[in-house]
Amino acid sequence: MAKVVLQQGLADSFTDGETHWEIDAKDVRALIRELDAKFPGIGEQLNSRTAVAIDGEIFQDPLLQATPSESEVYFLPMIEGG
Amino acid sequence: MGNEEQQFKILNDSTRDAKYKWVGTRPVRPDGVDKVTGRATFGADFQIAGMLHAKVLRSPHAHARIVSIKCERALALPGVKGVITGADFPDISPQMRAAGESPVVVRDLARNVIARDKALYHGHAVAAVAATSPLIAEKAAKLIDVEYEVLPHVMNVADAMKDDAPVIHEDVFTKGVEPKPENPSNVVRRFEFAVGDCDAGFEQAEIIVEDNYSTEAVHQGYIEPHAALVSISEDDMATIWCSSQGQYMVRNYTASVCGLEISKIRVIPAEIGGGFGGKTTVYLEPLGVMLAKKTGRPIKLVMSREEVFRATGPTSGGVGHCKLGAKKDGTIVAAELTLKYEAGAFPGSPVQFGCMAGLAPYAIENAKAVGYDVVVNRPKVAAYRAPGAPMAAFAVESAMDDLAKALGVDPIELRKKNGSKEGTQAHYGPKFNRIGFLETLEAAESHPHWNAPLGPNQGRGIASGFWFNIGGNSSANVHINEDGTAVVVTGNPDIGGSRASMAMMAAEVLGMELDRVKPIVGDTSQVAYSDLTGGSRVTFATGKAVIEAAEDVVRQMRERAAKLWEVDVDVVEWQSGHAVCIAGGDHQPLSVKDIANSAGRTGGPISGKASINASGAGPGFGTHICDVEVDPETGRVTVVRYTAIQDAGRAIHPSYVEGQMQGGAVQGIGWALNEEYIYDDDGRMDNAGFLDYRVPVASDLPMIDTVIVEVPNPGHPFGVRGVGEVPIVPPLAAVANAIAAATDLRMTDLPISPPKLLDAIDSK
Amino acid sequence: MTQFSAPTTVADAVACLKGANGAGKILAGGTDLLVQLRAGFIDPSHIVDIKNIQQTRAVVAHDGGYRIGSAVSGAELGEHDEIPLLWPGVVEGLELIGSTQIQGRASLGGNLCNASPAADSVPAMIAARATCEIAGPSGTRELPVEQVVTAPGKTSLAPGEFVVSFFLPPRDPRSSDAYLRFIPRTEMDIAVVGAAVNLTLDASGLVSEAHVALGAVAPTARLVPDAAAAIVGTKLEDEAQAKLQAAASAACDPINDKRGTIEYRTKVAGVLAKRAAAIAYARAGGQ
Amino acid sequence: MAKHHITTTINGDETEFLCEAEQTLLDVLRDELHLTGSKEGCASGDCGACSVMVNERLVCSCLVLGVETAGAQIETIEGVADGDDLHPIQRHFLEEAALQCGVCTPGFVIAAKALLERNPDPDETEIRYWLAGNLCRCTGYDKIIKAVQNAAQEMRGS
Repeated sequence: MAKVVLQQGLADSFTDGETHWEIDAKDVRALIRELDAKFPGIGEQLNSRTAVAIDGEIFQDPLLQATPSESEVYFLPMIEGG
Repeated sequence: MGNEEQQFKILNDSTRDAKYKWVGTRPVRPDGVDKVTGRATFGADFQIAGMLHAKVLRSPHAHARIVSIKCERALALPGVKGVITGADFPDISPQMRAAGESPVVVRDLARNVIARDKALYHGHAVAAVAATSPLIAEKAAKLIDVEYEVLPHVMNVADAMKDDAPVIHEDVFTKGVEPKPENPSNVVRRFEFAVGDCDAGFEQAEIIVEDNYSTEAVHQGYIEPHAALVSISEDDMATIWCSSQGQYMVRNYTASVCGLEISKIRVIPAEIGGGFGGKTTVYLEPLGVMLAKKTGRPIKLVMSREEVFRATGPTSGGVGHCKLGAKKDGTIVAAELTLKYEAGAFPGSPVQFGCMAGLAPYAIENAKAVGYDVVVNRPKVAAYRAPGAPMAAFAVESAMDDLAKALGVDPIELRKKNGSKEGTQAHYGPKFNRIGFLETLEAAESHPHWNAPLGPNQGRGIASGFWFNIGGNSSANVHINEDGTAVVVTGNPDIGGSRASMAMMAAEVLGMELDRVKPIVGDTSQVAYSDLTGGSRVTFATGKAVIEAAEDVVRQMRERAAKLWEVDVDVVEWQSGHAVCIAGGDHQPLSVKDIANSAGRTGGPISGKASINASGAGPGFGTHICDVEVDPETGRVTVVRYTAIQDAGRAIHPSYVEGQMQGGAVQGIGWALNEEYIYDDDGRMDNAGFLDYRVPVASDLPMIDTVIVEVPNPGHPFGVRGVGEVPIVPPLAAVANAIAAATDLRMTDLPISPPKLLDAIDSK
Repeated sequence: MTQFSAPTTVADAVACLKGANGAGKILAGGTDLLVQLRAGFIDPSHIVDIKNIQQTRAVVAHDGGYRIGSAVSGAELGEHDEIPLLWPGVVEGLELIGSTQIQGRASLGGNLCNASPAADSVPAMIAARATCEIAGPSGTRELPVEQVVTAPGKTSLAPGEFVVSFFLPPRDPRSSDAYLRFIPRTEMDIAVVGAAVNLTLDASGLVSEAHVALGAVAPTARLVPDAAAAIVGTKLEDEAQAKLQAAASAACDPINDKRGTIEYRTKVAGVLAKRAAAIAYARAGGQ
Repeated sequence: MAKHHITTTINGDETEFLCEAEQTLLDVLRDELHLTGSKEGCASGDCGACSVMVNERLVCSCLVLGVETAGAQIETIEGVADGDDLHPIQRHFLEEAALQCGVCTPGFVIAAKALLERNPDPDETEIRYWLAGNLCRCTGYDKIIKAVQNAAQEMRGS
């Protein structure tokens, strides 16, 4: 089970404030599918070019990145830069 | 540390890692000679037979409905060949997002390129005219008759957030708040990032400091104004020569705005005369495409400096509030940061990055950052070096200084006690991997600058800063030429010496002499897609692509040698630029040249390529020490000594790492002391030139000392971390903290200009 | 289409200007004219380059003083053998205008006739009691420098007139001058406040004559007789300095703009006048 | 009135061009003569990217009219190197990494050369004030100052 954490802003809009889950999914795509099944509509939001931090490492716009059991997964805004 | 391997080091020429031939050395950059002799071709340097010169007509009002545009008088001027307005562009649905790296709303992008129904800021493009000379185009622009209905304007966050503020966009309803608003607003979105329970945290606190802060919009101030040349062939293929931070970005955005397929546009990158984030979007290129279509002639557009200031992205000004709560032992138990940033005329300030970056240097159990993205009648902001972070750090690092004072502890000690390290959970979510923040603090503490004596009216300040650094999409091709030299082609404009580091990394992998490796910035048809040059990603991410492509070439060369020797490839090793057979036998090592010579007979030309979405960019931290002297009778602040310390992970070319640190520090000093957008009561920019938009000049500054700390990034083969963004984050507070030390005055509003400081001194 | 002429005599220049019927512009160093041209603020029918007229380029001893051509640049004046020793304040005023590059072009006449209240060379010229020779359709006339500029952007020159040269009067020994300005950076800015002090000492080291002029604190650069009176008969003791500072501040009638506030300009004018006086005093040999 | 026919000497070569009265020397160099090494950063004399020498004076070519240069001796960045031999200032700019984007570099090279021809041993403050009219937004000036100091040392033969 990956530990999945959502930021408050998204949680307010989609999950009635809930921010923490444990989800069994092999990769980011599967994890987003699971979340979307629970909270319809959130999948589109999470798929629209967000960044995901998996165990501290930030991936810009990932889909197939593995989310191993016990990993910590955070959805973040895609980081831009100058 | 005993006999354990040292965890980090301070880079100097004697501590360079000897296992590398090129990494960590300081060769002359490959494009350097062209740049010192004037041969290098920048955006405005292209000419093409038959080209016309175009000039943009810009709104004289901050906010106005465009009632009508009449072009007859302009078109009647001899030499004028065509005029375009917003009506010449496709109307774009609000849902459309640009392809590529960031989810840009194409309709906003298009309407920033040229106004449609309303002009939203002083300088907003309203029409463009092409003529046979720049002088005629300029005269013609004045003959375009635009009727405006002037609307009330709103210039700053405080005014824009008022209930009765004039609304800039009727279709913007604040997102991220409950209940969902029923009326349109200038507040585009509320962001929140939190960990723990802030209220409970502040209850535990024994000492609390808090203050309000404000910063003014500042411009990137690149010396080269935007320029583009567009030519459209008979088969509707557009070629664009221009200076930008990303040729694919230009292609993609221009295609989206003009309603073209990406395959119909080829973008040839010019040398870029500075960007700092300001050239991460398009302004002129779509106008050029439409004028070229209309006139059937190539179109050249060059902005004046005034246009650069009035119409291109500065970064946000805004207001902030920071509250820190600590135990008497110095443990920070709660932090709250609120930021409200001007986005300019369209949504999209970097406030969320400010919320994330501001508190990132500290491990705080209960932390919350709230941000508001607010539209105002100013040019749409563009990225500027660590977008959003310097303003946030100004608040947090000023408050840290106040907290150290309130606690009676050394400001470095306070930062060390609370500093983020490996395993710290950032308030925006993830845990940090190996990072080098504490190491920069240790380097600061042991630097002679920190304990050097100060003169009268002088004070010393310290501040730290963070930037995420990013990876992303990058492509690279490495070709071995017939004579055994190599060409490295990447898709990233070289804005500060990246060709040197690309060639060095390729030469390192290939084991070749550096002067036999030629780096090229390819056009959009020569190498696959790459995200733009920005976010301190090129040396890291494009470097990774170059390393992979070079490794691909090494693999192929080993295979070719194996074929020539009739041995298994597994017994062929690559050593110092040679294929070496380790299975014995009479096989003389083969050089790249030897293998290249016989490439045709062993399977054809040798070429490696890599296209990757790089992850593992290591976060960057820096700590700056600043000494100022204050003239108590005039309020003038002189920076008398400055030291910038930063974890670079691994410096590929230390001189260019130092250059990033020095340049970022000086931009931050300008931001702190003198740079600002000044508007009159009608919302017109009053200082659109280098005379009154005061970037630092050589005589304003001391030498900027640098200390490169190397805590290698485990996510990169050589340990590289991005270095370009971090150095602009600490200076705002470093300067303010030094002024506080010199005057015992906490200046919370930037810029700390002489009138402001003198007023504070006299009111003390 | 704009015409261009580069006459070699004062008479030809006057004729060119007359032909332009008031729509002509004088070009000397060009450092203001070209910026205005480029920005579209002006659209002259005729540009008259006066740099080929010998009198506008010469620095010559004359009547015990010096006559300085109106097109002489800061760099040229700074390289002169005598002027920087006699009139260091005048030279530093002109040399403070812009960068090294601007120094190679910007002229004394242009700085005056551009009629900016913040012109750096003007307070020192006024404090120096300099006059200028003006040529025009009805001949030439000599006018004190402070009577040339009448308002921001406006001069008392009649259509067709232009400044040919300046005259710096004979210099008593034990005299000197100084000019200081305040700008936010160290270079490249327009003065927020400028202060010039020109003084002469008697044998005992007392100030026997003084002239104080301020720039950027009123519609035109102005003489401040009260400030001068505050130091005459003194050795710039603390009390005299304080009086000078107060008198200078009291003479200010500035505006708020992007470069400074009324309060700031008023305060700093006093500070700079005080500091400039101390420099001029030391240069004149005072102790 | 037709365009003005001007004859000058540019980098040692007699050069003729036609220009309008309003065209600046910078416009002429870039647009008429295709000498694009001099850059336009501001067109108001505030950035120094267009620095050239006219009759041995350092000036901003954006603040000189083309028509004014009849008979003048002009030196631009294109004339600083002697063929493939870089001027010591150019070489030290490369060795010190005194450029990042490089768009201000031609102006700095011209201005620094003018300084060292006049003062072979300037101190740091003199260098900084002499170059205050040349803006660089990339480097923070540090490495530029060092490059000029090193070039000065080499040129003095010490």
